[in-house]
Amino acid sequence: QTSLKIASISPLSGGQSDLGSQIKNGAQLAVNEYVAQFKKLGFDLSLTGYDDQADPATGTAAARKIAADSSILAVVGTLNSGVAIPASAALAPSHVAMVSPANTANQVTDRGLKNMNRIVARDDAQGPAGANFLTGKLKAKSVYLLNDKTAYGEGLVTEVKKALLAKNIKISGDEGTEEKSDFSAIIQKIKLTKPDAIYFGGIYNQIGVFVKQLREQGVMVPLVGGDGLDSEQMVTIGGKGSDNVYYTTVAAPAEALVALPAAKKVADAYSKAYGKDIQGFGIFGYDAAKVTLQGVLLAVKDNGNKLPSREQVETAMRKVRATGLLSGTVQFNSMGDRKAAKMYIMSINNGKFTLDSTINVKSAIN
Amino acid sequence: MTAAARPNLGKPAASGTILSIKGLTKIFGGLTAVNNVDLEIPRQSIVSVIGPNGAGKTTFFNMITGIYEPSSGTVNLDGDNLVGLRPDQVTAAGIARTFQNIRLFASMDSQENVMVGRHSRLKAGYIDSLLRTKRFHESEKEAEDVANLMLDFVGLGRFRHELATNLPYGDQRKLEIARALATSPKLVLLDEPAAGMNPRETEELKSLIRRIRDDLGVTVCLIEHDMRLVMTLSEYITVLDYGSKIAEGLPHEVRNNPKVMEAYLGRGAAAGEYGKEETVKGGGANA
Amino acid sequence: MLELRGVHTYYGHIHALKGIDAVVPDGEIVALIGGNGAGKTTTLRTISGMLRPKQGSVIMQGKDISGIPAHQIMQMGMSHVPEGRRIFPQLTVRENLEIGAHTVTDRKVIEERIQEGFTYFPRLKERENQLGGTMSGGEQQMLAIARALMVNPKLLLLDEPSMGLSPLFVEAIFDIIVELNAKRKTTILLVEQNAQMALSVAKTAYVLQTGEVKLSGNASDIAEDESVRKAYLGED
Amino acid sequence: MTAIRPGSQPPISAPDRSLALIILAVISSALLLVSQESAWLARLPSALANFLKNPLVASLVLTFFLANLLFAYRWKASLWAKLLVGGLSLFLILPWAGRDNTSVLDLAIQIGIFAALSLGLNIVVGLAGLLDLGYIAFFAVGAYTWGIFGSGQIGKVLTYFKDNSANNGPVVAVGGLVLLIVTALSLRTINRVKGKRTPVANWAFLLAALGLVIGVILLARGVVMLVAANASGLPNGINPNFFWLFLILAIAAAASVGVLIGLPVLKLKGDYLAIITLGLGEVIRVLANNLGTYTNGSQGITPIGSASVPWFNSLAGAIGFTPDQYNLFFLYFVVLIIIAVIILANMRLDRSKIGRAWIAIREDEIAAQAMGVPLVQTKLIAFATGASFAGIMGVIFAAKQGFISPESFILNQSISVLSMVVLGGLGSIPGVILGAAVVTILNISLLPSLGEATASLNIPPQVNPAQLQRLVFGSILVAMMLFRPEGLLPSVRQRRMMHEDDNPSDNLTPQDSIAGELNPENAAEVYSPGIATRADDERGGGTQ
Amino acid sequence: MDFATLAPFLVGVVVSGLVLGFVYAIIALGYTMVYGVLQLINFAHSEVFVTGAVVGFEIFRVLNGSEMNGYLKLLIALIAAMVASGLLNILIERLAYRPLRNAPRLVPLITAIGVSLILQDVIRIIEGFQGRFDLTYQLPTGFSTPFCGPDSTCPGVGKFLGTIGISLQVKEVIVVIVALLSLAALNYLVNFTKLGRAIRAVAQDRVTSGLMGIDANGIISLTFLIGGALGGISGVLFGLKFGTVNAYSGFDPGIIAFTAAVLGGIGSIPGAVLGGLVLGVIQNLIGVTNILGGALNIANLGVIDSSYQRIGAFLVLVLILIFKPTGLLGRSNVEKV
Ligand SMILES: Nc1ncnc2c1ncn2[C@@H]1O[C@H](COP(=O)(O)OP(=O)(O)OP(=O)(O)O)[C@@H](O)[C@H]1O
Ligand SMILES: Nc1ncnc2c1ncn2[C@@H]1O[C@H](COP(=O)(O)OP(=O)(O)OP(=O)(O)O)[C@@H](O)[C@H]1O
Ligand SMILES: CC(C)C[C@H](N)C(=O)O
Ligand SMILES: [Mg+2]
Ligand SMILES: [Mg+2]
Repeated sequence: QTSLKIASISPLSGGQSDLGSQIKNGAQLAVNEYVAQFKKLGFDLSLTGYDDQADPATGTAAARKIAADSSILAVVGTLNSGVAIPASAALAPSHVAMVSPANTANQVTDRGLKNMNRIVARDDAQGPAGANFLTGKLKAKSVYLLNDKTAYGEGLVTEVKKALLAKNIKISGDEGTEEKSDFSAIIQKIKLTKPDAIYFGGIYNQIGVFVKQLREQGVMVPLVGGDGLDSEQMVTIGGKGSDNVYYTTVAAPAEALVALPAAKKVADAYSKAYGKDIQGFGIFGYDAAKVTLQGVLLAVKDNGNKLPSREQVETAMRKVRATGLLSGTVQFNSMGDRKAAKMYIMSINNGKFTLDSTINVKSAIN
Repeated sequence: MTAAARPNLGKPAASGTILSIKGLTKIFGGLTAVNNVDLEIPRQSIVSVIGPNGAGKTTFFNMITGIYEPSSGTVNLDGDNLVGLRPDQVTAAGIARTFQNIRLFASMDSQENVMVGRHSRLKAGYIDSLLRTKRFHESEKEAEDVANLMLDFVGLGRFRHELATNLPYGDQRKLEIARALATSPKLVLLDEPAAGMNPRETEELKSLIRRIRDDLGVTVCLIEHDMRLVMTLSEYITVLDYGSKIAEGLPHEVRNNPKVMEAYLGRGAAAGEYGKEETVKGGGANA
Repeated sequence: MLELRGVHTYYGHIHALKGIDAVVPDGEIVALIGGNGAGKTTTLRTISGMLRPKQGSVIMQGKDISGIPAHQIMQMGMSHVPEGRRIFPQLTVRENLEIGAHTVTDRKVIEERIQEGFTYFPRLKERENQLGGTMSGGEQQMLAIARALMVNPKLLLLDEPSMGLSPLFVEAIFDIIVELNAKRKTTILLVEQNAQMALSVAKTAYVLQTGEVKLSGNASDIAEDESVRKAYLGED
Repeated sequence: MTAIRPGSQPPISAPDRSLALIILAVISSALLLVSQESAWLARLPSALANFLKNPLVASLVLTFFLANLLFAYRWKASLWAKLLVGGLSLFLILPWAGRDNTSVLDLAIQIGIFAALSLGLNIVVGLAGLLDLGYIAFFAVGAYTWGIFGSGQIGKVLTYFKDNSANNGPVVAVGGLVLLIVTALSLRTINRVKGKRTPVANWAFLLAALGLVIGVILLARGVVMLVAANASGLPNGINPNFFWLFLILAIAAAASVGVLIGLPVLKLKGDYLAIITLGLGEVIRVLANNLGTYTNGSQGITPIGSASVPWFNSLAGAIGFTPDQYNLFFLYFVVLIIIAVIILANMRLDRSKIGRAWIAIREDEIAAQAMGVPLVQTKLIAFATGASFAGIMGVIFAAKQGFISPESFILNQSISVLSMVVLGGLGSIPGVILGAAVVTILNISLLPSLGEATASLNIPPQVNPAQLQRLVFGSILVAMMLFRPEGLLPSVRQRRMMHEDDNPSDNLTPQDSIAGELNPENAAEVYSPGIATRADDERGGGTQ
Repeated sequence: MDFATLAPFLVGVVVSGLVLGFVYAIIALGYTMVYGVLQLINFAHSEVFVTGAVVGFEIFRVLNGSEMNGYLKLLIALIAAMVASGLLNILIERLAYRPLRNAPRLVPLITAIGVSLILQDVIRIIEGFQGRFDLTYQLPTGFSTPFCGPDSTCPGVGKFLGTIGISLQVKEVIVVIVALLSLAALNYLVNFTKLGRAIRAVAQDRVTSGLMGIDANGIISLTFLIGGALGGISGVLFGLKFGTVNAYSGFDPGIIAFTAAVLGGIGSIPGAVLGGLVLGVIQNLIGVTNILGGALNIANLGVIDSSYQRIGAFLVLVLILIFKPTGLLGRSNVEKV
């Protein structure tokens, strides 16, 4: 039995470990499903979870370790685009393929790395989708833009802004903040400028606190965000404040899944193994790992059922057509972006998440 | 003080005034600690500043050395105004001092302490130190030589490699003197050098101070409460009280000044108690 | 009042006291003299609990106090004017005095003693609200002594009380010492460089040299001792 | 005077451990090589191979190997044995293991980077006694200096200026130059004016300093604009061989920033300085995050080039390195050289008039000044020297990572470097290097491997070792400090001060709370670098 | 933008800055107390205060269903948090700082950092066992309602404040009142009681205070108890004001609060409060600089927005310290030479 490993990179400690562990756990479930199949081929399949603490330097160090461990053929990860970018660069020379379950920043694949793929839509789709929602359904004529000053949040808002400007919408404000607790100055400004809606590119743990304080100050206009809001915690933190909140997400909500019964099975397995309910990034961690494993299998097959080289896996990954996923079939274009990705617009009201609409995203190139 | 009143030091080359202070004043909040004091220190003399506790003596030194900025007044060292200079610039200009409360560098041994005193005189700079140029080696050697010389001079040669804080109190005072001397000063200010010394040690100190003047040619100005030391050592004495100069003159003049007796020396002090010493061992006989 | 039995004290590995035996009888003034680094200060520190002897014992009024923390020893009626005065620099003169009376609870008594201190040292009254740290050296010395008297100690340890004081005040200090001893029966252990003065007020005296008691006995005898005169009194 | 301790202790006779050293080196090298080389591992019995492959075990093996260098340094052994072990380990075994496992090289470079940072901070904190909590800013300056020019970012900057206001270039440049000269001149006059700083002089000084900064910025901007007008974009940055030049430029840049930050604040004492440096460190990071035109903001800069030396690459190729490993291999040796230079510089400065002046101001600013040590100038030199070490390593970091973003320069990094310095031994060169190595190994090898090794076990997430890194690291920090408060390899000075070489029966050890506590001299004499130059003795306002 | 809109806006900005400042101020007091006696930046204080916040959260959570009066719940939460944080602080001092009393002062600084890291994980683990990470305060009804505001119907003071453009929620008023009360109590304790004098004496010279009959260790423990209790209060106030805490929330406010303590003059109690208020207001003003720039037609100010809040505050700190090197209310540390 030759040992064959895939790895995950995601934050397992620190403030975002909740999302990061979901990715790892989801991936583990997928690996568990495939162990038998690999065993038949003579491989001992396993997953190693690396922690990036949501920090680029730590993520890169993990990537270097992975690069050095020749039994690791591919990587599922990361959560944060800011980490994915340097980590994939560190893996590129060793041809370790990466499949991202969560990274939306354009730069992740725009650099043209051969090893970097993702199964989620890009921010240049997510941004316009958010913008369309703002002007369409919400009929906003003026929007206040906020971001969290990270690669993800700021990148996303840049896209939203571009789209809004193209529609001649008034930008009431556009600023970033790293603050996690106190938003009084920003809220005063919002009260002064009276926008029709707010767009906040960032993550739930910050936006939840923000929106709660916002509502307490009597500002009830809708708030729209990106996939960073995709966590039940958003409601826990924001409480009633998270009503009238909408977000675009790339990780599918349960009701939008193509394979509902399968999803149920995965969800059950997840709660059994980890004592928690599966959420969007758990599902996408699962899917990304499945894509990865199918890519590896393809490479194995191409190599005559022998252990493939990393380069072979890298090539196979780009051309794999992964099926049996919860979010539908995955195929990558030449840049590593998912050819037909979906995006979902969710709304939060009365503390409940409901699917507002689904958007199909087709990649412009092949 | 008039030139005529100045004691003749018998050293023609060394005449003139080295330090000349006019109207020096320091006000702390509402308190005038030093009030309009004038002082001239003859070159190569040993002079003293005395006065009751809190008279402003230490403050006076602090102004001269740039640690406090005077509220008004001038300080001239060989014609250069020192007011406004930083302490290190004053040192470079040629005045070194010791402190009433000993301030040695605790983690350094005696030799290093004294070498720091040489800082401003060393030619080697940053680049020299990095590249270990010839100038660097010369400077280091100079620092070390001067340090050893000064340690020997004050009699601490054997404690060269002893941590400064491990020395007994009296030796720490001597170490401070050595450190001050290493700056090659023209004038050294000693703030209560004999405090904490017993009479015997004070005797040794007395001869050390004389040697500073005689062997090194350094002018000495000291603050002291030990009247035996002051009266036998000083050529000229200035008395401060409540910040103002209340008397000045030769030791015997000051000793018999009623104002000084009342404010400072106390009853019966003048009569002879401190006087007998002077007649026995006056005028640098011990040098 | 106080007895030292074979006290050994170390600083790190420096053996500063090498078996000191001494007795301070009730109501007496005892002088401790010796050259630089002889261990006088160390002896006082060991008595007041600032240092812990490694060997031997310090007995105060029949109780072994070696190893007891300083603050407890002080509460037993001891007071220590430390070397270097150790005024609280950021407390005012009055606060320094009040803190000296930390163990006294009666506010009236405290006030009385402050006033008493002021009569000893009028300068302190003038500067009641000046920060201790900005006082001149001699002024601090006065404050340190006044502070130690705030508790009306049974046993007073004085480490070079005359240091830095003007001649006038040196006399004053010795007057105070004598007065305290006479009027209040305060037992006093006095360390002095000014050995002549110290021996003139003390009844008994100990001469320390490199951590050992070299001589002890009647103060006036010691003042006459040839070697003492030579070594400490600066007479040859 | 017998109580005075002799100046130097007679050397304690320890057995010569040359042989042990070499044997250990051989064993650990063999272990390391075997555990990294999959071909060899494959030949081992699978149980053993699996054991060696366990991340935790692998990490321990690596640690053990690196510890050899420490042994070689510390143990009493003949010089040739020390040199042999040290030399072979650094120049042969480590690169060899790195060929099989680049993360070893990565770790080694990272240790080197942090060692240099610690050495730099050691000058500021350990020697000069200035607590700097924003030290990582200088690292950032170095990293961005190369990051911007060594990547396509410079092209973007030029394009930006070409599109906006390129023709204003000459005006801006001349304006900047004039401002620069005027303010520099006024700064000089202000400095010449004798007299302590009055508020007016303070303002004037501040304005002039501000003018100076603006002048420099304008000048630089003007030059960029001038260049931009004729530029046609640089998609991949400037020629990577400028790397060498930028090593020097980064030193200059970081040192200048050090002086700029230092000038206004070095007059402050103790913790005031600490918090200000912390703040200014954040300022640099936030500026990097906000000045997107130059730094690409939160998106970070990538890819960043690195020099490559053809003959070196062919050498690497010849000994079996793959092309993707060339850069790491190359940087490893560059780091070795830089570290050697930095250590040398450090030792030379330490043992010079400057080093003495640093320690003097650390111990007693007033006395130092009175002995002729110019306070601000001496502190500035410390700041600038420390900064320059960080600056040069910033370049290496940018070249190694190929990516930099403001997130790499957060406050925690400054704190981390500080902990390396204190852990290793304030003021001790070998100490802080060891401190850097220990903390770095813990943070990027041992602690993560703990999580990786237990990844497949089913442990409740709350107590999963992978998530307990802070807890474990924190406990190690606390434990090490409690057991060795003077640091792992204390400086001679420190050791003397803390009586580390005391006889064991000494009752004044720090652990002995009553004796130690109540010993005034212990409290007073222990030097207190950083936080406040004032120790207990001074607070007492009396003699020591 | 005209004056009529700008004025109430600025009032609002300043008032919210002041409320924010009160929270910082109380945290800052915890730093200042400990710093005062040991000259130690107690890096672990941020977790001590988070502990208070967590305890407060638990109290409100447990009492959430009950009929109890909201203010009583608050009182219980405050007391519980004070006790928990105070005891924790004492424990930290005993284990991590006391053995290092005589070590160089950077050494306890590092153990403080270590303790801070340990506590972060411990808090996370404890709450993690109940499946919680971000803890959101469940406040009694009425706490989040407006106390005063432009369109509020509140009577009396609230109405008056509302008319001059101040809008506050009840909980914000609570924050201010609790902060003021603790400040007054602390100031009285430290500056006007015998105990306070002893604390200051120990702060200046531990050994000599022993000679005054003061039990320095006892006083230090007491100071940690008080500092910790203040941390507990500030934790609950933090939870009230911002709504959510987690194990890592302490770091940022901790840094700001320590900055506030330095700005005000470290060691000074009124200084810490003033520093907190000044920082709170300045942060908020810097956050709205772009609006002001717009109103004043100064285009270049437009780039200064919330992302500069923090560093703007630091730059102001630099400016102030250049002119007042010991902080706003810090007594200049006169050193007699
Ligand atoms: N920073 C200060 N603030 C307020 N008053 C001060 C300050 N420094 C000194 N003083 C006061 O000024 C006066 C002069 O002090 P100074 O130290 O010069 O006296 P001195 O003559 O050296 O006395 P001594 O012989 O006791 O050392 C004293 O009364 C002292 O209290
Ligand atoms: N803090 C200390 N650390 C190390 N050694 C010390 C310390 N304090 C004193 N010593 C040493 O202990 C010995 C006794 O010192 P001590 O201070 O008791 O002497 P002393 O008789 O009071 O002298 P002095 O007249 O100078 O005050 C001396 O050798 C001194 O060097
Ligand atoms: C969890 C998500 C907010 C991650 C985000 N989409 C990113 O690319 O960084
Ligand atoms: Mg004086
Ligand atoms: Mg003594």
